[in-house]
Amino acid sequence: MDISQFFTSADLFGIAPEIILTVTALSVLTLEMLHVSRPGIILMVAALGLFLAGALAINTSGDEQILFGGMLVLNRFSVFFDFLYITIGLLTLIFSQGYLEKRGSASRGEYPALILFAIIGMMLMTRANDLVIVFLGLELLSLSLYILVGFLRHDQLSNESGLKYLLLGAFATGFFLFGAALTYGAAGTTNYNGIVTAITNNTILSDTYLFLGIGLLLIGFAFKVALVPFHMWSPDVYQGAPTTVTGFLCTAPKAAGFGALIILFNRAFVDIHYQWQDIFWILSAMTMTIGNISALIQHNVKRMLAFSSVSHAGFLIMGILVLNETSISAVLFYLVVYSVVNLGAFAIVSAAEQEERGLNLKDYRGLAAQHPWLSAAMTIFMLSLAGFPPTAGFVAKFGLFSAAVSQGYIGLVIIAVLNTLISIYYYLRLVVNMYMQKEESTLILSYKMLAIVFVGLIAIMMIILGITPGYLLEIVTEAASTVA
Amino acid sequence: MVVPLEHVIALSMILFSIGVLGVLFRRNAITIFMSIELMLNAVNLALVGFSRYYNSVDGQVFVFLVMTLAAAEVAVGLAIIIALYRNRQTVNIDEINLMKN
Amino acid sequence: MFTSIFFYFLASIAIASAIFVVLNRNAVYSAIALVLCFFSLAVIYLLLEAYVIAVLEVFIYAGAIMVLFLFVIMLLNLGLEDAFPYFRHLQRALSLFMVGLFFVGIFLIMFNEQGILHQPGEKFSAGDIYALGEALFSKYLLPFEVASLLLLVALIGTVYLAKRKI
Amino acid sequence: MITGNIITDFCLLILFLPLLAFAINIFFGKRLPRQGDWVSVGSVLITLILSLSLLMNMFMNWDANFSYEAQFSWIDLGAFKVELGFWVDNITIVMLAVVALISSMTHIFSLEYMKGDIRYSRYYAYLGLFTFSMNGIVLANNLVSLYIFWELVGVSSYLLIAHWFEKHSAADAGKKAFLTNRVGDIGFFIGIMLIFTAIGSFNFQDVFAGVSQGMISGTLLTLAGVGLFMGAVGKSSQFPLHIWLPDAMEGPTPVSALMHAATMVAAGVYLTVRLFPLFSPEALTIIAYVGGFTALFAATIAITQNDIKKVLAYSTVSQLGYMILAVGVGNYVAALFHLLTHAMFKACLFYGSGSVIHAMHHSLHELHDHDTDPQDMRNMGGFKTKMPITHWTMVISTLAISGVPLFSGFLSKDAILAGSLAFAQHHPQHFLLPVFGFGAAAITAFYMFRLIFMTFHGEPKLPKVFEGIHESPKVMTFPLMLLAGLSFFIFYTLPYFNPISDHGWFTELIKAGDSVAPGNPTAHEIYDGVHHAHYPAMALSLLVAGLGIGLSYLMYMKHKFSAENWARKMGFLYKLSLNKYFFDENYNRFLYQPLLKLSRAVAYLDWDLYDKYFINGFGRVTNLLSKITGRIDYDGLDQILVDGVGRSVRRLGKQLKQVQTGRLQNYMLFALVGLIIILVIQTI
Repeated sequence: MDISQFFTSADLFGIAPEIILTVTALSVLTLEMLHVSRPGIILMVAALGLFLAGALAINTSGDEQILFGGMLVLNRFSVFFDFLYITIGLLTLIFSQGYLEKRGSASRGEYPALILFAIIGMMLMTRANDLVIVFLGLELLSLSLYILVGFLRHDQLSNESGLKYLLLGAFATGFFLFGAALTYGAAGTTNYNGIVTAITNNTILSDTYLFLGIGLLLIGFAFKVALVPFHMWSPDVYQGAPTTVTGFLCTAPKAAGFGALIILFNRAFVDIHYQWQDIFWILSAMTMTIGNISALIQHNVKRMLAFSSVSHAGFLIMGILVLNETSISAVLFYLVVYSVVNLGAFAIVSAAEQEERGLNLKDYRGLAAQHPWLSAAMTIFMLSLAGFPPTAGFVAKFGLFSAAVSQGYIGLVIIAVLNTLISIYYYLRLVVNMYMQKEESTLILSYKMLAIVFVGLIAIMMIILGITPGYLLEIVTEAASTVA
Repeated sequence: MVVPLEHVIALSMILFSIGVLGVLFRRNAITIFMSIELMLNAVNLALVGFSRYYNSVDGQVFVFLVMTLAAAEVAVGLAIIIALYRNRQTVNIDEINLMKN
Repeated sequence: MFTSIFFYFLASIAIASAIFVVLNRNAVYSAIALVLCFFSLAVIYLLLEAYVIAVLEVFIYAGAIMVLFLFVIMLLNLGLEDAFPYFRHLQRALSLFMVGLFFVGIFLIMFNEQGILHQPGEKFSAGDIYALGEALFSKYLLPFEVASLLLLVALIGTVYLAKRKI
Repeated sequence: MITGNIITDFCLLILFLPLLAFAINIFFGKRLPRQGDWVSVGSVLITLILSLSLLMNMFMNWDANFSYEAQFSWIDLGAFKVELGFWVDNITIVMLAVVALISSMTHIFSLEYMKGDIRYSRYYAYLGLFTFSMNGIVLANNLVSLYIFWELVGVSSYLLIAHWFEKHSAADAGKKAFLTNRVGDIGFFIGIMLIFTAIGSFNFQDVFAGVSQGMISGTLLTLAGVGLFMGAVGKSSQFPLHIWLPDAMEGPTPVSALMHAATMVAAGVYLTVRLFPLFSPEALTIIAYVGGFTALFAATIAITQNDIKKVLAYSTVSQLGYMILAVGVGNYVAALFHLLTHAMFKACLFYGSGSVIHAMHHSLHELHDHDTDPQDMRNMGGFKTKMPITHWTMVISTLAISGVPLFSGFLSKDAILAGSLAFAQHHPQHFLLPVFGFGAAAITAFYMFRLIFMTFHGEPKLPKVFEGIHESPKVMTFPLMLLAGLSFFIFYTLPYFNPISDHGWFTELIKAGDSVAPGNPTAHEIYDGVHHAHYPAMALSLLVAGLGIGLSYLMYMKHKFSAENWARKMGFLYKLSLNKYFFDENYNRFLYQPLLKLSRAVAYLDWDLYDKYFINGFGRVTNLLSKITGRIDYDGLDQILVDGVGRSVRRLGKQLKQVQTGRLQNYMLFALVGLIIILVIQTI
């Protein structure tokens, strides 16, 4: 047996970012063990690892590379996602500074380590060219998240969220695995290229297996990215999780889930994608509508953002419904904007959160008078989420809608536009509470300077991207062109 | 002589459905967990059946990985259950609902 | 002939014990029934000539995972589940109905298309430790390594969450 | 002579100077001397100079076909490309001048009016944002940037209307304006998307070219046109989305003037004028009817209002209806003409009312009277002697709005009425349109003079308050005089001096273009029709204006008829009008409340409905079923033998307490149902 068929030094270079991140995570844990656990040091080490991983990831972004005998595929698409994850991870770590202490738990090295592991899992998901790798990446991500959600060991809400997320996640994993098994049964292989070959050559064992397999795989993803009616865990889990983790939870897995879905349907099932368009249509319409309408009546900011993120998943599914180069690049753009904005918003929420306060919309009354800059940033985030010009959110929504319109999904786009209208209402409710209420705010915001600097940077970036989106658009178009 | 592939898959599906039923039926978080294990085992059975049919090792490697996952998930799950039990003195899923609209 | 009869026999044991797991009120009995189910599955794997998997099934599931379950059940000193309150029957009825629908549906789709059954080949060469080992360290090297990360995460999480004092 | 790149530079400056002022004031306003008002005033005055020089340039060129376009690429996704840019022609230049003029007047007027406001610098910042977005709409050369600035106008109007958000009514009015506008914007967006799907470009010129090539036609074109028009319905406050404009009076009065005269509401008319070539005949008919009906409908409401600003608000709605009507009948140059003249006299009227309210306010303040409404005309009367400048300027602009010869309104209104008359002559089935127009003209003359008589003439109703009334300071009267001056016909007919013909620089420089949509008459045909209808229309409009003024004079000056008596006689109609035809109430009952209920219902689905109603309600019905399943639950034997009946009783008691929420297994069940539905759909 010739081992070089499966493993060469090139493969090792290919997964260098993952290796670096693993080493970083282990060093963080070692530092924790040695009681060198000053938060600043740990953050620095983790950030260093993330930067290094990013540098190595860009280093590998030449032509398309196939690693480990077809297990991984590296291209601009996967590199784009690598960067997205690294950015999300870095921002989460920065915004988490001081949060755990505030919630009565010591700052622990496990926290950054688990985030790093989650990033590895996500990277694998979008680099995968094999169902086995997607499965492992997904589980690595999910396991880390279960622990992160339940990270406040002495907080009942956090425990409960952890358990709910774990049980539902495991339930979904069961469906996902059954789907993977049936797909394997249908095609005789778990490799995407193999599946494509089997479908085009019609050497499928039985169409039924394939059909059930795709359906169940889809359900597994639908759980992870919270599509209606598989979304019901998300408000509960988002509410109970530590707020900084919630920020991570509503951005990273969504990005990875959609990235993996795009690859799956654009590579493995590309020939039968059209059969599933009705399902995507329905999922999209239901998800955005129910997510938005439920968000309307929330009073808890975290729950509101949870339902809002459900509705955003509905918009994103439009991109997978259309699935051409334009729509994929629109999805990528949307994901960047959505992730960064949500992280910023949750950073502000986590700064405002206190014992028994700071999570209700009413608590934000009159905040603008006390913290004009933070409120301005929050306003920009909300406008961006609502898709309001001239923020980046508008460009994102616009690109997605026009991609759908150009393929003739006018009905769906009308639903989407109506939903955007509804969403304005609840996003602006927070803004109105901050600006247009007389009451003196009694919230005492606790934050680190670094976090505030980054919140400001995100806000400025959203405006700049809304006015001149060209640079990011170029990147996403290039990334999308490698898979489309 | 071995049984036809479809019979193995049928058994796997039956076990899977029973597992789903258990998840929906039980009130005790631990037994819910056990039902999830049952679902995973059903998947394993299907994978082994397919592997046998195709005369390839891929399915079995998959099983191997699923087992790893099952072990890991159980460990984390039980740890969360223990943490919860410490704070709440219950593992009854009906009582674990502080969060609702 | 003998193997197929043996298969159906084991299958019925597996199903029966699985039903027992789901319906029994006592968590300890459930766990033991589950072990029985796993054992019968292990034997089915043997019949399918997947020897390594059969052994792993016993070692990991029956040996490690179920022991862990029993251990936690004992630790938490769980009694019987409470009597089911009246209204939960509806959830149950509905669940039963839905799962039944799911099951019957899948069954129908799966077998309506072709009456033919796929008979596996007589010889199976991939069930032994050599084949599996070789695959794990060549083609599946990366998944194997990632699996180790999975276990590492589980380790970290378990220690962090369950240790009384950290 | 200004050409080429210099125009681009001018446009960029005109566009971004107010934005700069906004940025400076929002962030540093409070720390600057005088709270930064000079930044805003300075920047807007520069834009005024720039746009006036463009206007002068237009006069010097005297070229009716002048057109200039500059663009750059904004979004480039390969297949999907959006280019932004400016399109400058004579229409743009006139609009820029109007916006800059009214905006500068508002800035100056506010110096005194808003003095001492707690959010003084923020107010000026928002004014800058408003001006910026309006200029953006005017300069846009494509649908996307038009839409973006369209939304920005919505936001800034929200901010300005809700400026005094401590008042609940102001905050609500802001919200209402914003949300109502969004309803129109949906149609607008859908229209844009329809056009993009068919033609593949957002650029106006490309779109017109595409329409003329027949890339989009028939029903689809009509739908797209109606969709685009819906945006105008929202912004220009046409029936049935007119509800927000009167409430928007809650904002500071200078803002009302800005919004009603030159920016916000003009945007909708400007949009229909700009996009006129692509409207199909059916769409134009709809537009004409909406406009005509709004003109009459709003006028009938204005008759009974007692709040001085409400009267002006409904008169704005009505006048906007005129403009839309003009677009609908194809005479869109007249619409633009009326937009121009209306901007001047309506701004003057608003500043005048602001001046009156300002005076009332101060007088009441000195009397420590906080209960009397300073905006209610029933508390005024006889201010003529105390506020001569305000009085005379308002009289001039009232004469203009009523369509009296020698004033600007006469010319533009006459052109519109002639257009509708000509249209009805060609299409007798649409005889209602001129009826709407002339009816509204009569009523307008009536209620505008009612306003003048009630405010400035007769006996003072509250002598004590009357004592304290003073003429407003120069900063406030200067804009009044300037705008009143601009209400004379002469500024619009130069270089000619014929007071009864609208022939002048405007009609010479702004020529109607042909519609590119199939089935519409050419510009020449429309012009001919209007020309023929000119004198009959003039005679009629003079007659109805005279009627309205005369009736008003008799009723409110001479008291020959008692207004109260009439109101009593027409009880039902009076009530309808006074309560604005109950539109708000009905919208609340039939639109807003159901939506709220729907959202609650959906939220219920997530937790309560399932637990509470589904389980409990159905629980009773399916008691039997549940008993059966209870038996096979576990140890059937155990249950029957040991527990028997006792358990069933206990169960019932527990059930009542068991209404819990947040259950995991409900979620899972829902997911399972979803899965089954997906599989079923996919199998079928």
